[in-house]
Amino acid sequence: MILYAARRIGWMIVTLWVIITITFFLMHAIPGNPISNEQNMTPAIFQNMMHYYHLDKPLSVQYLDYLGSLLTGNLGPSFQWQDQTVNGIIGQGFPISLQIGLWAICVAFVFGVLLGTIAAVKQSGWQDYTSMVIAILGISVPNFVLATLLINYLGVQWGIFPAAGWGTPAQEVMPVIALAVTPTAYFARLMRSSMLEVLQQDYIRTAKAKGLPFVLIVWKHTIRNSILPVLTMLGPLAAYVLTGSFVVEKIFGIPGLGQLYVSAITNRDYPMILGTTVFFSAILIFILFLVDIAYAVVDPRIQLTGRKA
Amino acid sequence: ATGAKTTGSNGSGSQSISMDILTEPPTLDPAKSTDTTSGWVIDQLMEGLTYLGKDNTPQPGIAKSWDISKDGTVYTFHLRDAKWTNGDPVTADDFVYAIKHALDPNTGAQFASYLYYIKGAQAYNTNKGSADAVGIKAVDAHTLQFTLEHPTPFFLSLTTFWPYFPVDQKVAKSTPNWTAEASTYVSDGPFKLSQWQHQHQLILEKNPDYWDASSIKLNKVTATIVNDSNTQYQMFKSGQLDMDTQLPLNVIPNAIKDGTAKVYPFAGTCFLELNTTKKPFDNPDIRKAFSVAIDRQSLVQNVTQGGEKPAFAMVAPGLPGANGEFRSEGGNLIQENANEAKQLLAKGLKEEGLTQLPPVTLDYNTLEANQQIAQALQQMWKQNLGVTVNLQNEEWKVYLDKLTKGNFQFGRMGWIDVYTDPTATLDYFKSDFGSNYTHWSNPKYDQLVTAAESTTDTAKRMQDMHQAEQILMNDEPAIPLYFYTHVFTFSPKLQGIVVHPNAEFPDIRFMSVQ
Amino acid sequence: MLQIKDLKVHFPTQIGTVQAVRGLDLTLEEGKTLSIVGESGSGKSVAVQSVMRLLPSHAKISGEILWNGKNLLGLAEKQMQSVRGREIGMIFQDPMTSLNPTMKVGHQIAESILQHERMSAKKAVEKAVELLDLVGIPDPRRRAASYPHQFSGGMRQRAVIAIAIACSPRLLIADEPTTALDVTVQAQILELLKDLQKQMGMALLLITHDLAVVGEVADEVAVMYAGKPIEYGPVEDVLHRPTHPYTQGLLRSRPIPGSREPLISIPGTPPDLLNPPQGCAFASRCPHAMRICKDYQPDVETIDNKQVACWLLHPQAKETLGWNSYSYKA
Amino acid sequence: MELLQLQGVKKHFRGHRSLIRAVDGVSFKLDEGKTMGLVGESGCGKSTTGRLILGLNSITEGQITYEGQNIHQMNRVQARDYRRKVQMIFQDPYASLDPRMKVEDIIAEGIDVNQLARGKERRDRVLDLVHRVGLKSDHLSRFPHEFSGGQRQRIGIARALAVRPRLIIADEPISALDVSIQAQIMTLLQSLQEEFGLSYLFISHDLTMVQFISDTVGVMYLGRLVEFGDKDEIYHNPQHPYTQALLSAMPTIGEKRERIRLQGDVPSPANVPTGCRFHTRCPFATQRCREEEPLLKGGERHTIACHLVE
Amino acid sequence: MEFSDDLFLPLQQEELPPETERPTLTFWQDVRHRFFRNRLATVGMAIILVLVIMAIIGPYLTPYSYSEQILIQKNIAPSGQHWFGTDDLGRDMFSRSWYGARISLFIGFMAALIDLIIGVIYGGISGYFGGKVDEVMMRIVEILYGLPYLLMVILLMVVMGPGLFTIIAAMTATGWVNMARLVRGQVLQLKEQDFVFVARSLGASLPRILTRHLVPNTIGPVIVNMTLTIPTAIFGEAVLSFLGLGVPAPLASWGTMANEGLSSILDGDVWQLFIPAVLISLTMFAFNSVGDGLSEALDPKLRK
Ligand SMILES: Nc1ncnc2c1ncn2[C@@H]1O[C@H](COP(=O)(O)OP(=O)(O)OP(=O)(O)O)[C@@H](O)[C@H]1O
Ligand SMILES: Nc1ncnc2c1ncn2[C@@H]1O[C@H](COP(=O)(O)OP(=O)(O)OP(=O)(O)O)[C@@H](O)[C@H]1O
Ligand SMILES: [Mg+2]
Ligand SMILES: [Mg+2]
Repeated sequence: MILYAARRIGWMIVTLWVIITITFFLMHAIPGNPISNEQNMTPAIFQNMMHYYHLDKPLSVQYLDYLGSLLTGNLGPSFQWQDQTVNGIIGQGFPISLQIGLWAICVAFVFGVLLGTIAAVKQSGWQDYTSMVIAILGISVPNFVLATLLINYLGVQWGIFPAAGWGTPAQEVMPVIALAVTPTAYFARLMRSSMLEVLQQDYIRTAKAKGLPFVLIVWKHTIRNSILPVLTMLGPLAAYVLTGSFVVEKIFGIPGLGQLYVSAITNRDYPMILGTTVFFSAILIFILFLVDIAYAVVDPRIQLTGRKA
Repeated sequence: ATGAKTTGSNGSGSQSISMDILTEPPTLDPAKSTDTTSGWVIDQLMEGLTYLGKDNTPQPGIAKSWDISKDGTVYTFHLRDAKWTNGDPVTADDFVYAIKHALDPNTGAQFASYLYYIKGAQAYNTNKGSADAVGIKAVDAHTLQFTLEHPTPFFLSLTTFWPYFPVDQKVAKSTPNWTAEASTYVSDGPFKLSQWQHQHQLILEKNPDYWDASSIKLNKVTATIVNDSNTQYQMFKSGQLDMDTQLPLNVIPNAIKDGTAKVYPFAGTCFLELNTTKKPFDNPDIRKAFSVAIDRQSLVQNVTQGGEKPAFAMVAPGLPGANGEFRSEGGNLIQENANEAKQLLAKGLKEEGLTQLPPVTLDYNTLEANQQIAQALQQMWKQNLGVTVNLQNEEWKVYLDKLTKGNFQFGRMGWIDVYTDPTATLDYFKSDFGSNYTHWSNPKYDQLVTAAESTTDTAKRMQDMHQAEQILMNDEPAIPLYFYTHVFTFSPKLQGIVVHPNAEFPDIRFMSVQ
Repeated sequence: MLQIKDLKVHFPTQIGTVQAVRGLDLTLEEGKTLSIVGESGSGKSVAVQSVMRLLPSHAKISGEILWNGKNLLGLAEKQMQSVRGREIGMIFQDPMTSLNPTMKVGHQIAESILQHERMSAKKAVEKAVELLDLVGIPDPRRRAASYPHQFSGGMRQRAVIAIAIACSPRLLIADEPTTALDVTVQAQILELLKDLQKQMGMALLLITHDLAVVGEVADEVAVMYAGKPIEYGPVEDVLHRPTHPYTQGLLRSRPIPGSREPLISIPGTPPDLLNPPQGCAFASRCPHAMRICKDYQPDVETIDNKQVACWLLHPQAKETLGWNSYSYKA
Repeated sequence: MELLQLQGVKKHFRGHRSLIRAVDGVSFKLDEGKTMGLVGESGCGKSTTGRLILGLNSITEGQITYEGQNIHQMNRVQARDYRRKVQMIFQDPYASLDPRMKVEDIIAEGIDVNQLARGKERRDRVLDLVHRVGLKSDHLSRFPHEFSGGQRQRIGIARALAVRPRLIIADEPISALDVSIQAQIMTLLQSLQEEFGLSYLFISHDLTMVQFISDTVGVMYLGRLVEFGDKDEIYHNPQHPYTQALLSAMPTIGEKRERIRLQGDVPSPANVPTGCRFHTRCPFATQRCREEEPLLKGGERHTIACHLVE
Repeated sequence: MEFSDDLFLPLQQEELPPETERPTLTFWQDVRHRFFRNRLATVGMAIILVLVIMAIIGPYLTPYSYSEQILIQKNIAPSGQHWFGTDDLGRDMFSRSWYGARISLFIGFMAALIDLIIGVIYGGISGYFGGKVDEVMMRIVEILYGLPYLLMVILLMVVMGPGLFTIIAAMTATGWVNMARLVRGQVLQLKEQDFVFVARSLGASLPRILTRHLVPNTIGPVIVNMTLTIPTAIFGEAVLSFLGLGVPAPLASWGTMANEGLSSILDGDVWQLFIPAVLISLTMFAFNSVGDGLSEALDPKLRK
């Protein structure tokens, strides 16, 4: 187990390094630089600014400097938010994205599993059709449209929740809904199909033969066994949701990391691009690792080499 | 929608408002800030020698009075007993420190160029001179003296502009990063920064130590950062905001019509930049043909719809002229005429030895509004000139890169005057101006604008500037489309609304809650 | 104790109705062993699963299944739950898949006990350990805390048996309990079942297609073909003196240990249960088929203690063919 | 004539932090036109042995020779020929048929791969095979899922026969089938042997069938042969306690015999006991058995690996 | 009961009714049969068909072009003249919608096709070889997951210029990764199957094994994934256009239309939002339900 974790972490570092390297050269390859704007810019001032941001050094030196400071955990200053550090910005933005994301994932997980279970247990019944139509609708409505509709109806017209903004629990409700709908739908569909498969398994028949009531069978025997595919999805989805959704954050005016990531790129805020990329990739890889561990917890047959015993 | 009011103002009489400033201010450091949002925040927090009054003219600020030498090159300001929010007195040295700091090449301040009017400033900033040679001097704690390169008639206007603001040098020296957080931010203006949750909101509170505190009504201003015009509108409608500073395009016409929204001039022009070094726009006739083929009225009425004014010249309305307003003195310099357009095009083509104009490409940075304008223009040219214009949108920085490198035929640009003088616009087309992407160069024009910048004779300089604009519009390296406006809606309880033509948002120093 | 009367099970499917069981009559007495044999797909599993009412809900079941006088087919689901596991236990064919892979074995046994008996969870696990010991799993305490995949095939099958007998049922239904296992383990399991039966005095309903197994454990045997029993009676009478040509064919399909005689297989394939033949289902493969077999279903006749459904037993057949007491010589 | 010989063949799989000794030193030989039965408990390495002969896995140690030629030292042409000559019938007929191929293409795969025939000739060969294994020509355009277990097994046999092999490794060809179909398949295998002089390695745990079809029999336990010899010798004169236990467990319709009950379970091949690997379950185990591994010894017709039989 | 004696005469083979053969279904017939039994899937299929047909003929059903602006006719609600109303610039939304359908559907299909090709090859190789090759190839996949997508899109836009093909390239730049992971998983399982061993034992070459055995057997999940890729790409284009990186004007896609229509909810011209949104949703719905249907119809486990 420790060996396994060590190996994974080793790979993780290599992967991250490659990601950083590619990103570093990629961002320098695209046109535009962090300094440029439409304001008056004389060559001399441009030089001053390039010098100030150390952009006048050769790329290779900048690259090595960056790796050096990264080793000390310093992601550097932001070019775009000039008085702030990337560490500071991520430190402020991430907890917010995380908070909404965690809620969204929890909501999606609970409702997705519930919907999927109902659909599978009542296969081909009206409950099945209803759940699946809901699930497919959930996937089908673009989330910027959904977010707009939520704001307009729940927020403005009916005044149930604050239209947008951040700070109070009530303001989290609609973004969480907007963010959770798609994962909910995915979970529901996955849950349904894997649940259907599990319900056909012999051990379900064994459980019935013991005289257990059906509800108990579903609860104790099927859910755990059918949750694996959901876990598989959970990894990438969680990474996506936790790191902040640009669209949802922008529309609801939430100061999360998703928006910052996009604006870092559009502003060519080099340290910020690298910082967020490293951070996101690390989270993603780490979540994939957690999911693998979760597998082993849920299914005792799985050893942490990824092979079924 | 009562339950929805969470961050909105808490009831009447409390003199607190909430508004949306769209983006996180990139920096609140007066030396380094270059954008209108940061500029607006700094303007509320800090005060320079003068501030812009309700009538958009400089009013005594930290300087209670000033003397100008005869030749107009030496300005001596007499400071009042003002205090920083930390209790330190505001001294002439604070100004000297701030300006020299901004000019220091190692600061990398882009707006240092706006300080070049001061003697020796450019030399210092470009590593050619020393800091000591810069023409700014603290005669004593309350007397500050500027020596200029040449007479600069709008110098007083410049002193309302943040590169000229003082900083508390004690703080700046001990805490170099003092502008990063509310806790370390020290200001001398009508408001103080009481809270700054990055990317989320800034809370400005009345500065009780401000010299003119009694005239400031608002106690608290919550400036949230929600960068989506639809959302902002919804928040305004649900009462979370007391004003909407960026109305969605499609609600503007009705809002203007029913009076809920008001239109304010915004000293800026939207124009098309023509690359005069590339075919076909190296030909003035073709340039002109494209210009007169546009139906600007239809553009602002049907497309932009924000109460913008069609632009038949380059300098925006609202700027002072010889006696009244520069724009109305200058009048329209472009006559739209589809027939003339065709003739001009034919003439231009002939000069080029062509019978038909090959398709040209109009670039613009990706934004829905720009896209709409581009599409409308595309159709107008097709109809009135019979030319095919391809549209190409680029991400903002890519677009800038293209402009800088000259890889374009023509493209969209907008220019906002940072200070209230026509030169703020006319400067743009001087051959040595940093962002003149047209590469148009006209010695006569350069000379006229330079002269206007360095003479104190108002009549003369206005005349020069009108003449310069005439030249510009004759040659049309840029096709003006419309003059910007601000369309704001305010909660009816707000009073004392003043919108400066060069500011992004209303000036809250004059505002109060009923 | 258990009496099945004219049981019919139909499955409506997209391409037609599968008549899986087409009229089954069986009786099982206290403490006895009844074995059902027959070709794959002849309806054995379906028949016993309808006793437990474990068939999918779309199955159409008719007839009567009397358990100590009450008709199981008429019971409410709740009452049925108290029969399952407590009064009737069931062992399934495949030990590899009959256990929940993510639940500890001891827990799976205890679950059944908890459902039917008032007992604390701790005590139930205690009892599960005892049961594992009873079915012959070494080191039962440790094993109770293991997961199924840590068990070998034989151990898993024992665990399944432990679940089935957890509440000391009066009847144990075992659906091919040893097919998936190899001989040595198979022998152990069969022996275990016999031991348990003796100890607990329960009746055993054993499904298999291995006639040799039947010979070893059963008191009575029913041979099924295409959803019907075609020969039913005491083991000796059926296996040593088979009457029905199908039973005979089955017995001849197995080599006699040591003999080199070529096997005689039954030609052809079983009928399609979607539209079973009008007459005797075996007619097309029967070496002695008569014209009547094609069109009429044979009646059940009683000969030597057993019931056989075959036209050959009809008096007219004897006359016409001059056939007399056709019998299999081992 | 000797067709196939295995000498000290071992196959160890690298498991998760352990070495699985699936096959751990197996030696035997098989003559042309004869059938060898291979029996043993589940997981003792029977299938792996079959796979090794086919060359589907590399061997860890030892050698396999076919007609005197080491199969791992063959050149391309020889290897190709060998792949053709040795075929396998798989344990699970369904899993061994590609569910998305038509029966015709499944049977003809060997012909196509080895470019043995084309067009009409290919078709004729397939038809011939199909009839020979008792299927009909209109089955050819169907897919495996439309067949019963017995029919699928026949398709597998037809496929193996398509390339005209000389040795067929039948890995539990009947265990998935029911009794009456089993007899059909066994009869088919026998008649093919008579007609083509095929050799079989018949892997099964059905001792009765092995006795019925084999000439020689090998008994495997935990990766090793513990007894090998002529069928009659093994069945009537079993020497190894494991063989004895196995045979006594054979269910019979007739008389009831006394069974030898073995203790415990088969140890895992990842954790092979020292000494005689059977000693943990052997009722007669001595100290020597626990320490010293017995070798296969005995005469031409019967060899045993047991310290008790000296 | 008495029977006539000749009934007891031996039955001749000829007298037996000819063996009734079950109507034999080929694999695809079987799939089709099972697919169309699924009501939701059938509805989805019908919707896709209608959408495709309308994408082809829709623009010709009105006299208005998708690009012509009639500024005086802007923001007209759906009516007999403009069936889907007009947009902010007075363009006919009906014409635009079906023109957009061409673009959106084209993007969807192309993205799916390219994903399919790259994903299947990459995943197939990774899964088949396993071990170190697999490990490295999967790390590459992780790297692709980690790289800032927007940056790549901008680079693509710069290198290729904005346009349809750039968008497709952007959609596929990392889109194939999911397909590759899926195929890899399938192949990892499949290659241990006996029929692959059989093919190997017959001496089949690697390309043959890949193309004849492995790839066809992953087709079920692959098709299902494709049906999800298509709407995802359509959706992705919408998100790109939300970031201002969509198709160049005046071309319209559903994504750009929905984005442009977003604020119409504020001034009551809601059709400008709802029409493209409903079209996107409908497409997503259709493809998803078809995907579900196919996954059930193609699942070999449900087929006996
Ligand atoms: N749920 C079902 N739907 C449709 N047909 C079914 C269903 N379950 C069983 N059958 C059919 O009923 C018939 C009898 O099946 P059953 O499982 O009872 O056979 P069996 O005698 O137990 O065979 P085996 O020895 O292979 O277990 C078979 O033809 C089978 O295909
Ligand atoms: N590829 C492999 N990797 C690791 N272990 C393997 C592999 N293949 C087989 N084994 C192990 O080798 C041992 C022997 O397996 P094999 O399939 O040869 O047994 P068998 O005698 O054929 O059993 P059965 O009668 O169940 O078919 C088993 O423990 C199995 O788990
Ligand atoms: Mg069965
Ligand atoms: Mg095997």
